[in-house]
Amino acid sequence: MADLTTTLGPLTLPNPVLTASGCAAAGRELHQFFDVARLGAVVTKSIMTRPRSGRATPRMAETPSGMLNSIGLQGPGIDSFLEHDLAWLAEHGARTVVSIAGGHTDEYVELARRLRGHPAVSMIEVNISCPNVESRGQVFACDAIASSRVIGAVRRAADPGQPVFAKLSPDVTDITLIARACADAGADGLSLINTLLGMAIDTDTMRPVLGGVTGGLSGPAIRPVAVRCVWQVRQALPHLPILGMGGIRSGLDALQFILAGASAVSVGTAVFGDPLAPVRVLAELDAELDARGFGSLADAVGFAHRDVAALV
Amino acid sequence: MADLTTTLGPLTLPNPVLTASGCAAAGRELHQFFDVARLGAVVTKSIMTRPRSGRATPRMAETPSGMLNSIGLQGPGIDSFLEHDLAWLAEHGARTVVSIAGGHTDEYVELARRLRGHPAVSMIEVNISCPNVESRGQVFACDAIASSRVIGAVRRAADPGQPVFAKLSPDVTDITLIARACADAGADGLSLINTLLGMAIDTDTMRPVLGGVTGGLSGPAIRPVAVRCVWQVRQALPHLPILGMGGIRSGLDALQFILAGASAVSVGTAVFGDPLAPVRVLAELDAELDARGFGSLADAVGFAHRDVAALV
Amino acid sequence: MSNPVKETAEIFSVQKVGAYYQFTVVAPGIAAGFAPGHFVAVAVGGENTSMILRRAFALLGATPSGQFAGTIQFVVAEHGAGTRWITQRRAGDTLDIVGPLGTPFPLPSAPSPAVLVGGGYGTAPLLPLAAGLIEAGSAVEFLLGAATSSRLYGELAAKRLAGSVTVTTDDGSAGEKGLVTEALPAAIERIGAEVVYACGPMGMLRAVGDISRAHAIRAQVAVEESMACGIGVCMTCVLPVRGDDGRSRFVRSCVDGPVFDADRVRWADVGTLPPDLLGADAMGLH
Amino acid sequence: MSNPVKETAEIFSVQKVGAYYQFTVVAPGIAAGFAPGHFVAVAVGGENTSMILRRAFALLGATPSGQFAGTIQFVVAEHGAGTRWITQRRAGDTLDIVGPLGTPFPLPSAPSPAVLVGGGYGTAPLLPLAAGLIEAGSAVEFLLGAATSSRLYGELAAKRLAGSVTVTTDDGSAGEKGLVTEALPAAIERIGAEVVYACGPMGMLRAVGDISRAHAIRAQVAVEESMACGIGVCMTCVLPVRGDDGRSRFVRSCVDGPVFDADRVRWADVGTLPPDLLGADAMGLH
Ligand SMILES: Cc1cc2nc3c(=O)[nH]c(=O)nc-3n(C[C@H](O)[C@H](O)[C@H](O)COP(=O)(O)OP(=O)(O)OC[C@H]3O[C@@H](n4cnc5c(N)ncnc54)[C@H](O)[C@@H]3O)c2cc1C
Ligand SMILES: Cc1cc2nc3c(=O)[nH]c(=O)nc-3n(C[C@H](O)[C@H](O)[C@H](O)COP(=O)(O)OP(=O)(O)OC[C@H]3O[C@@H](n4cnc5c(N)ncnc54)[C@H](O)[C@@H]3O)c2cc1C
Ligand SMILES: Cc1cc2nc3c(=O)[nH]c(=O)nc-3n(C[C@H](O)[C@H](O)[C@H](O)COP(=O)(O)O)c2cc1C
Ligand SMILES: Cc1cc2nc3c(=O)[nH]c(=O)nc-3n(C[C@H](O)[C@H](O)[C@H](O)COP(=O)(O)O)c2cc1C
Ligand code: FES
Ligand code: FES
Repeated sequence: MADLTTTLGPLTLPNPVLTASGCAAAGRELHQFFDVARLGAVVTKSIMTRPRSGRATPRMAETPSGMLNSIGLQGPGIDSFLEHDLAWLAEHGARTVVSIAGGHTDEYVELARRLRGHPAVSMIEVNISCPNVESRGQVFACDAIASSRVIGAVRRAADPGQPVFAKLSPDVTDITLIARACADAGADGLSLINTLLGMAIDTDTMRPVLGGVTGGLSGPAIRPVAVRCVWQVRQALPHLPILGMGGIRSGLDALQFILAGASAVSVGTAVFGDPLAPVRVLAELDAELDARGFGSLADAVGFAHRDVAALV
Repeated sequence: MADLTTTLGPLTLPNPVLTASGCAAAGRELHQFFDVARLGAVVTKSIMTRPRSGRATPRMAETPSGMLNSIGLQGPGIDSFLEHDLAWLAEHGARTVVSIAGGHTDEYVELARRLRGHPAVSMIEVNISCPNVESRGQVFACDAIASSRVIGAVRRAADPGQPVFAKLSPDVTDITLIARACADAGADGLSLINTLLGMAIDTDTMRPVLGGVTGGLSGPAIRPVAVRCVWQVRQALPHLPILGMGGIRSGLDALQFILAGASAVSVGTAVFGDPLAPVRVLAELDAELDARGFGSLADAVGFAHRDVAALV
Repeated sequence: MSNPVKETAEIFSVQKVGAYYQFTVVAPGIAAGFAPGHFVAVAVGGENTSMILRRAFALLGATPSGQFAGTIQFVVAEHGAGTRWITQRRAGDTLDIVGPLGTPFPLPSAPSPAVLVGGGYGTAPLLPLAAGLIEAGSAVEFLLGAATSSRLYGELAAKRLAGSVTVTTDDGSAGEKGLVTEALPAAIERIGAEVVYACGPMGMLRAVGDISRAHAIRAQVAVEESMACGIGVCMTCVLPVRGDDGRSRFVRSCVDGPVFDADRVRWADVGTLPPDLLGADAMGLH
Repeated sequence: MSNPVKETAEIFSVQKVGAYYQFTVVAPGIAAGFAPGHFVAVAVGGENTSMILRRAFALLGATPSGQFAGTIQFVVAEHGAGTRWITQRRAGDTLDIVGPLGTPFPLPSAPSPAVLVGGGYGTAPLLPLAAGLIEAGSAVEFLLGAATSSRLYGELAAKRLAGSVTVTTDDGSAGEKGLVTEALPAAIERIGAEVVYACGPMGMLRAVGDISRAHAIRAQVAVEESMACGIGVCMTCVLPVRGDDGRSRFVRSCVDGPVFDADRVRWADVGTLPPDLLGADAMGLH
């Protein structure tokens, strides 16, 4: 049995399979199917300072091997999150990665401060792939300067014991530029990738399906883009820890991300098709590592880069 | 029966369904299955000035509802193309859109010059989504300035009777910026979209599947991204003609692109699954337009934008 | 709410009933937790499918394990690619099912006359409800409606349970011509209804709510909203609902529903973002 | 090369033969154009599948339309998800097939003794070839090899056609222990072979080419390279091949192959970009 422990910067996790923000709420619902404390960690839905309604429905559309969502970051706000969700997670012994989102840099800072000293908080994932009010709706993650400003501010404000990961959008010309900017700003690692911006038109109503017109594309359809992003960032920043996600549904899918350079993976949309996906992926990944003679998960991280000349 | 004629700028086509560059070679092979002159036009494989071997195999990997290719623009060069392929197309009465590609702006200009005055050439599609030697491998289409330089030069050099369309890559932070730059440089229209950069790792060899390491992702998996790009560019440049493509496999898929703002569509990867896809999509689109009471294809172009407030 | 389970359920039988397909599948775990109003989420397309999301179906009933392993029943109307795939399954095939899901119909504490309004296949979950109500001493009257006779469901079963059944079809091909809700006021008055239960298209549920309110009685309605997960983690299935505190919120119909008090649902605002909704102000910022 | 067609072919029969599945399907259009060495491209996964590309299979044979509609035969080895789907089809199901594809085996102008070397299911296309050669007066000897006995194919059919058949298995579980190519030199000398035909794994084909060259005779070999389209439009199936003009090019194995003169294929360079290849210099630029 391979040693599945992994590290995300200073944080050590018992295994490399986590949930994906927005696909597991705060763990309570999945706990009906399996003990969420069995996972490397639970990544929570991006939380903001104040309650947020989210967008009008329809909020989803199924696409070939994928789906579009335009939730619009619905959430109860940090107060309710700390009181109910974080408390529940702590009670159930689940390692927790809290995803935070904001419209302004100072909103992110306030969230980071509110999380300081919380024993149940193992790590902070900074969702900078959401619309940035300051640059007329452009997402932070599409702009190296805006990204580094947020990450730097969060790193300074956050509990030093809590690693800060920047979650990047793939919808950029060169993801390694954004990655480097976040690393330089103090990010302890990167979560790759958030959804791709997409859209579907209902050929009966002949209007956009989603209330929000465009939405985030996720699921197996985007996996090749996600693996490419992990590969490119690993090539550019070989020592920066990566939490990889995007269409993972099996142990072999997860192994692709590990070989590309991810030290851990998140399982998101696959949960909708199989509520037990996270623990199934963990078991399958364990078996696939054994079958290939890896003594530990760590040995497999970035293994596909061996003797591949650094690419132009 | 809806009037299927459509226009791509100054060019009028009998119907809106074309092949996609690189998915129909120069029409000869598909002609075994259906008369290629029945299509709106045949878009040929991107041709360059000199013969080009293309990349090492493996050059393909199947992905969920999609595929990756790393052909690397294999082709015989413009001389052989003019002598054999263009001649064959002219002989068989097929309207032809010649796709051109280059490493430098002057290579594009030379190709445009070679095509001047050719009766069989209805239009030029400028593939600026290929690696640009000048900016160390970055693709032209990811850089508004490089894109507008190429498009401007091609527009000036090309036969005034041949519309020049710029084919854009979706792998950019804001595709409307590149679109505007190309329009300002004189592009008669835009071909949206080329493939997404992706990658797959073989979990047995534990190395990249593709000889070229990364490749272009195409097929139904990328359709939501393609429709979003057509929608955004239509919103930003409502009067610029758009040739839409990306995962089209049925009449309803094509209708989504038309409603989003495309005046014509290209059917690419679907040909591999069904060599008759282009003529089948044409017949299905015709029936879907009738079923919705559209008197003409033109009436449906951009119909999904009606009473949708211009978005932020 | 009992814990939902994921089961590989063998199809025991598939019967064509009018325009619908009635499935009986062996699913002891789900059957054990069943209550009228629960639904299940069924995976579609089989191995290597491009359809990655489950489809939801209200439970028609369940027979707990006894001499044989427990079974559940649901009714499938072909709508799109996923339901079409399900209708092509045969006895002996297996289905991957998660359930029981959602919050079931609340039952009255004391016997109280009830009118049950089923639209199309919407009658399915009302049948086990009626059985429970009758067993608890409540008088039950059924109203069954559909666009046309082939899209009616459960008339016979309803008759066997509740004696009087009023049938309406929009095109008059069966029963009275007209909307099922047109027969509701008379039915309420006839049995002195204290509660109305309904399941069917959203428009019908809204009308049931209005009419019930006009008669100062509650209406418990089972809604349908597009669902990606069905288990409460994705937030795609929300409806604008007035809370006990009077404040309106986007509420998950897959866990807090699908059964809602019709009065609480802001029917006119479904598909919009009402500005007074909790947290709507935060959206303005972006 | 006759025009390929796309046919919806009903499966007449599926027979398990060792580790393989032998399909007979009704496909009159494809059967009419068949010649040994042709292959077909079969769609997999059915409606709404996530597998969008066809899988290629060499034709085992074809019976042109006569009293009954023409049929074709091919042999499927389960490899990955697509071939697994095919092996789960049953008689009466239909398959969407395009063919006949590729350039078939070139037949000698005059009768000439030939050795036919089949690796695993690679024997399949050699059987109709042998029949044609024998009919044209050529003496034929078969060499059949496989990793293990269950992965051999066509021993009986080969014996019926050509009398003497030499069988080898890497693990010795059938026939002589060792590689099939080890038996080739003796076979060539035994019948004074003037040509060798082969189909099987690429490594085996390379060895057949080397041994044939050592005996100054030609080897026509049917290769396998990953194919996205199978009809010559995508350029994914290329191999580095020396042209008549001595210059090497990337050549499409789906239209200019799958049968090649082994001498022309630059086996050592498969999967690489040889710098002397036509147009390789242009790649350096990028
Ligand atoms: C709580 C609940 C109970 C239901 N009970 C029944 C029942 O008993 N019998 C029955 O036949 N149908 C029932 N439905 C509707 C059924 O789930 C949809 O018809 C089905 O999901 C459509 O899937 P499709 O693949 O046929 O259509 P597609 O249009 O291909 O579906 C594409 C996606 O949109 C979703 N979707 C599309 N239409 C609907 C819809 N009307 N409601 C919900 N999701 C939709 C699908 O789930 C899928 O994710 C119920 C729905 C809900 C939410
Ligand atoms: C000209 C030709 C003739 C062939 N004849 C036969 C035959 O008679 N019987 C038989 O069982 N198989 C034959 N094969 C191999 C067969 O096509 C592959 O085993 C099959 O495509 C693998 O698909 P899969 O879905 O099982 O595997 P997957 O790994 O899921 O396939 C994924 C993708 O890669 C391609 N691919 C994977 N492996 C191969 C391979 N070895 N060769 C070609 N493409 C591959 C598939 O076509 C598919 O597009 C032939 C291949 C070629 C090119
Ligand atoms: C319904 C839904 C809601 C999501 N919400 C969030 C979110 O709140 N914050 C975030 O960073 N990512 C969010 N994501 C993105 C996922 O965390 C993940 O990055 C992406 O979906 C790719 O992984 P997957 O294909 O496994 O889902 C959401 C995805 C989905 C499908
Ligand atoms: C095998 C292959 C080769 C391609 N070659 C080219 C090319 O030479 N020039 C080009 O502009 N686009 C090329 N493309 C991109 C297609 O023209 C098209 O833009 C893209 O594949 C999306 O459409 P589709 O999903 O219908 O294939 C190629 C695509 C594939 C799959
Ligand atoms: S369907 Fe996912 S929360 Fe209700
Ligand atoms: S497989 Fe497409 S060209 Fe050969």
